[in-house]
Amino acid sequence: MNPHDEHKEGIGGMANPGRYGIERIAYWLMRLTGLGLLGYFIAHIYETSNILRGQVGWDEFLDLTQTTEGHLFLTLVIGMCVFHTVNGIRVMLGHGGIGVGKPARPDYPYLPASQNSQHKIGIYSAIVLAAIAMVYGMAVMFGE
Amino acid sequence: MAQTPSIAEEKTSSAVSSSKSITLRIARFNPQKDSDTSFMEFKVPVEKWTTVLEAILDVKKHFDHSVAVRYSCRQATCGSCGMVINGKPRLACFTKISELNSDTVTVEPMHNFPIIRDLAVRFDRLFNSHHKVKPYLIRDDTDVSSDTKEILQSPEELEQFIQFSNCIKCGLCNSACPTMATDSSFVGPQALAQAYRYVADSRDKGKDNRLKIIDESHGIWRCHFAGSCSQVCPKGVDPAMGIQLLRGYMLGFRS
Amino acid sequence: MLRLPWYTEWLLCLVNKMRESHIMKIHYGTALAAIGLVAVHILMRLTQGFAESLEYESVIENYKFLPYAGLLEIILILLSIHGFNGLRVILLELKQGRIYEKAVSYGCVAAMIGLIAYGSRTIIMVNTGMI
Amino acid sequence: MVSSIEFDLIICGSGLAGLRAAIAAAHKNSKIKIGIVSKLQVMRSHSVSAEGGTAAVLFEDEGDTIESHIYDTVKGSDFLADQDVAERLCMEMPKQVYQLDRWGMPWSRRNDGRIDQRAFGGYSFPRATYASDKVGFFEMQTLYDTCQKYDNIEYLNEWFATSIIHDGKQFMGITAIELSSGTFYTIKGKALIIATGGAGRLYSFSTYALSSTPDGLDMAFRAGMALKDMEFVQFHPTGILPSGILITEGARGEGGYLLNNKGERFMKKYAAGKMELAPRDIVSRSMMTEINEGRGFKHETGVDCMKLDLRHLGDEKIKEKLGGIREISIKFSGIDPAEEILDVRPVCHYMMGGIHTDIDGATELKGVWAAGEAACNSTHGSNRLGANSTSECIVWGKITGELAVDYIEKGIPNNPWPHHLVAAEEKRIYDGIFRGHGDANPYEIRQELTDTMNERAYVYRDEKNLVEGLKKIRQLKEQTWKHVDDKAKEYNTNFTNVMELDSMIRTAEVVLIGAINRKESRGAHARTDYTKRDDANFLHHTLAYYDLKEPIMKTHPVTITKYQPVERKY
Ligand SMILES: Cc1cc2nc3c(=O)[nH]c(=O)nc-3n(C[C@H](O)[C@H](O)[C@H](O)COP(=O)(O)OP(=O)(O)OC[C@H]3O[C@@H](n4cnc5c(N)ncnc54)[C@H](O)[C@@H]3O)c2cc1C
Ligand code: HEM
Ligand code: SF4
Ligand code: F3S
Ligand code: FES
Repeated sequence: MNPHDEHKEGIGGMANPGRYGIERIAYWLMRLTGLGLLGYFIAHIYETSNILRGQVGWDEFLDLTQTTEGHLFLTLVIGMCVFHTVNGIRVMLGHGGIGVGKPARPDYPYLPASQNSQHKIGIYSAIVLAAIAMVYGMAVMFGE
Repeated sequence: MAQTPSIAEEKTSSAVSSSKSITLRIARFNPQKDSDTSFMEFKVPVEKWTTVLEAILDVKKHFDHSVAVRYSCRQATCGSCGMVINGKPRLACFTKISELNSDTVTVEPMHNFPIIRDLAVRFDRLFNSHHKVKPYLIRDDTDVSSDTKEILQSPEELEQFIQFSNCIKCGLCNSACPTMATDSSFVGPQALAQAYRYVADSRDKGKDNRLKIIDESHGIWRCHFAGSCSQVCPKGVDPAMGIQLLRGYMLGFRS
Repeated sequence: MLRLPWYTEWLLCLVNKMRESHIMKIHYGTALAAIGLVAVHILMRLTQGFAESLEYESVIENYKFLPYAGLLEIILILLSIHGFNGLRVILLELKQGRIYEKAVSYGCVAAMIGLIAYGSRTIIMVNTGMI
Repeated sequence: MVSSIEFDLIICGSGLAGLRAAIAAAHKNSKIKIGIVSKLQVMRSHSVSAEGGTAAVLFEDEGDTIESHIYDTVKGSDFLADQDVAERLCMEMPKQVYQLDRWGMPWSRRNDGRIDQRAFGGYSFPRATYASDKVGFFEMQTLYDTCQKYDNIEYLNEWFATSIIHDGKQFMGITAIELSSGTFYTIKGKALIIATGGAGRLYSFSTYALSSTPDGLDMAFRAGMALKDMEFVQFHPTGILPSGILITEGARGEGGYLLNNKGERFMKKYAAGKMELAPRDIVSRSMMTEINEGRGFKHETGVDCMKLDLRHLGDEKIKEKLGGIREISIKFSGIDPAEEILDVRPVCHYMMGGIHTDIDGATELKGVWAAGEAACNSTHGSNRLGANSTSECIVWGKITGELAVDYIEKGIPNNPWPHHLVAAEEKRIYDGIFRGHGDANPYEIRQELTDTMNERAYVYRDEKNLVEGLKKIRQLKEQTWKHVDDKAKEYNTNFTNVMELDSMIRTAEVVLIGAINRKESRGAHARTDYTKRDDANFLHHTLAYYDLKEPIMKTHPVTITKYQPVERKY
């Protein structure tokens, strides 16, 4: 089919950080972190299943992950987890209609009440908390 | 009697002094003929109040009669002229060249709508989605008899939905929405905002009916509160708010 | 090869009939519940000291502590549901079509059940001392 | 073979009148197939631009009367209205306002929950029912949305109707081009309602949508129906500069002042009783007199203008009741009406004239009705009062919709289809226009035409200018503009633009000839060489019939029931 038939913007248009502000960044960070966490979760289940291989098998596998790369990866997972959780709470509140503003006569120039500072603060906090958690995680893992 | 001078004459006589010109890049594409979009460039004179639509019509008038573009009211009430201007969905008649702060203005057809030709896109899907959410008052006594009076409604009750009533069906929101960018079955912010408009009307009794309609796999749940719809809406409708409030009913936060 | 448990068919049928709002309520519910439980899970690791908690002995010990194993099982179920439903949502929005959408739904439910089954196997086997 | 589709009822035009007719018909009989043919997407019709109000008597308990609405309308018309028609309008309207309410119209409300009304020009009671200052937009939305309830309405979005097909006795169908594909169609039907709106784009300074060209009027004209009272063109006092977009009369209804360069509310000289809320023809003339006598302003574009002061209304009231014009003036003119004074000038706003119909909206051709601004059932005579037009659209939309269904239900003789007429129409538009040749730029011809109308047939008129104007139009007609450079089929607006121009030239001629013939001043038609109303010679309607060379002009009597013409003073 001719791509112009539908003229959908596609995945590229979905990301689009420049045009639609921090809300759009939160949107795709949420997606990426969700997918990332799912990936990690599956890997984690597999990782723990190595316990069934007994002490040797477990230690063997543990050695594979206790590397600098492994720790960096875990740091990332911590960041993803914190962002996804905090932003997830924000999103759930929003989806429930909380903090999205009240309907009112709009006056030109129209500033959409749903794109308000509460939610922006929520997004920034998610990012900042994720960053803090990552630093803390690094301190724990590399600090030994 | 002193006749009034021609307005057109006066316009041209003053235009010379103050006008500057910009480059207008228009996306050209006819799916029946061309294999891909190309851009044509035109130098057009602009005043501080010249709108993008006026610039396009200037091109159509003087340089190339064949530019396909939809327009009518030229005052941001009919919803015809949505297009992507310098990368963002906007109304051409409601965007002044001067506010774009750029010597080059690029106009493209709206995303997420099939192209008919050049800047004109098909709206069938938007109209169908709008139709689907039953955008009318649902109640038993919609017909009047000789002694019918109004259904009382306080200004506060009116305030609950009037903002969503401002929708001109321009489709900019659907063009900006990230879900729409890949999901061609999504009902979209335009229709969802209209579902809310009627649900929130104190005269309406069709809430459950409508909530059921949008509760499907490509319904309201495909909105992730990205908010782009509200950011581009030229009429202050704020579909993102309407959608979340609607979902509030479904999650039991509101009744 | 992993064999799907007998209740798969039944679950698929249920999922097929569910309203999207029910699914999404479950999505939010699982997320909310997971917040608390995952916090406990991680805190327990941290209180034991991160490196020590990963020692073979301590891991086995943890698994054999029934409440903790239960916690792990619940987290496993909640996050599998949440995660694979999230994946389903993303895939559903990426591309449309009857067959594709069916495949996505069933695929995600199947993967979810598969992961739960696989994770449960570890928990049960360690907990009952089958290693 | 020409592609062909079929409906029972064809409604051409999807403004307030067209949509109201569709609902009336669909509601009356859910079996008949209704097709709404519109050259725009249905909900984009010009009616969305109506701002100020819809007139109806709602507060009889507070002193308003239907009788007063009728008399205001007749007096406003300078006694050229058919009084039985005006009566029908005023009697029917209250019910229609409540009907819209029940369909979801977001009328503005009083604190007690009742529908609010505001003052409007020429009325002796505040009876313009409003919804902020977007009345037409909300009405269109309400009607379009209500249409969604009916499964027997089909929407032919962006179909350009080109001609009416009949066998001399009764209506048979229309021809139209589907814009998106460029396909030429015949649409067969048993009945037709023409609701193609006004022709205000005949003037370059105009409040109308760019699509408001007379192609619908011209279609009926060519099919043998008469155009009535076309010389009466309404100039609204307050078109904002430089765009010409309307600043609603509601702005004055809410208390706005018109000022001259001495800072005076000059209306006290011309209509002391009503001041800024005198009927539009009077206010527009007063403004032009002030300008002509040197008490106007110059806008930065060099155009003469007057000032409209809303500052004393305060920011909150402006936001609440005039939000739309606030948006328009901030955006398009860079002026916040709460802080600065607006530059305004009389602007082409309404066509009192249109397709000649009787009180039921029936035209002279069996099976064809006309409603809304395209029709002239003579409600408005020589000057329409503000807020009476949307009312007219709604009332006659309903009436014609129902009558057309009655007509269809009675059964229509199955006469042979006049193939030759379709062939002739195809030849006219494809050989005559699409494949035409020449080097005159049709867009420039259109500009010249509208400039000429602005210059020669504006608020004040005289013999010399009108005759000059007519000469100029005929010169333009002779030039070689009948060609379409865009050869593609799909979405060819170049083609429709040239067809629009074709209809504009013919209609402009009718306007000018009517104006030349009417040697008196009445309502919106103000001649500086015949400054008095002349009931002895001109208390009649003008009719124009199509002929190859030039229109054939006739007259038609005015229906007077209760109110004998008296001098019109405010
Ligand atoms: C700026 C402005 C403000 C106004 N405000 C008020 C007000 O406050 N109160 C009031 O009472 N009145 C007002 N009026 C007048 C009123 O809006 C119009 O008279 C009325 O809307 C006309 O409606 P209509 O249904 O007759 O036609 P329109 O709304 O003009 O619609 C015409 C229809 O015909 C279709 N059409 C035309 N030609 C063709 C063709 N060849 N083939 C197919 N379709 C065709 C068009 O697509 C369109 O759908 C205002 C007018 C203007 C210009
Ligand atoms: C424990 C805290 C968590 C919370 C509060 C949470 C919350 C949410 C919420 C509210 C959404 C919906 C977003 C939307 O519809 O816009 C979501 C989506 C998602 N979640 Fe979680 N989640 C959590 C943990 C996880 C974990 C651990 C995983 C991985 C297994 C995960 C995987 C996903 C995926 C894949 C999505 C879909 C992405 C999207 O739609 O944007 N989540 N989460
Ligand atoms: S909600 Fe706003 S952007 Fe979307 S169609 Fe309506 S007016 Fe346009
Ligand atoms: S942009 Fe799309 S995701 Fe939701 S908030 Fe608006 S509909
Ligand atoms: S032309 Fe009507 S919205 Fe732009």
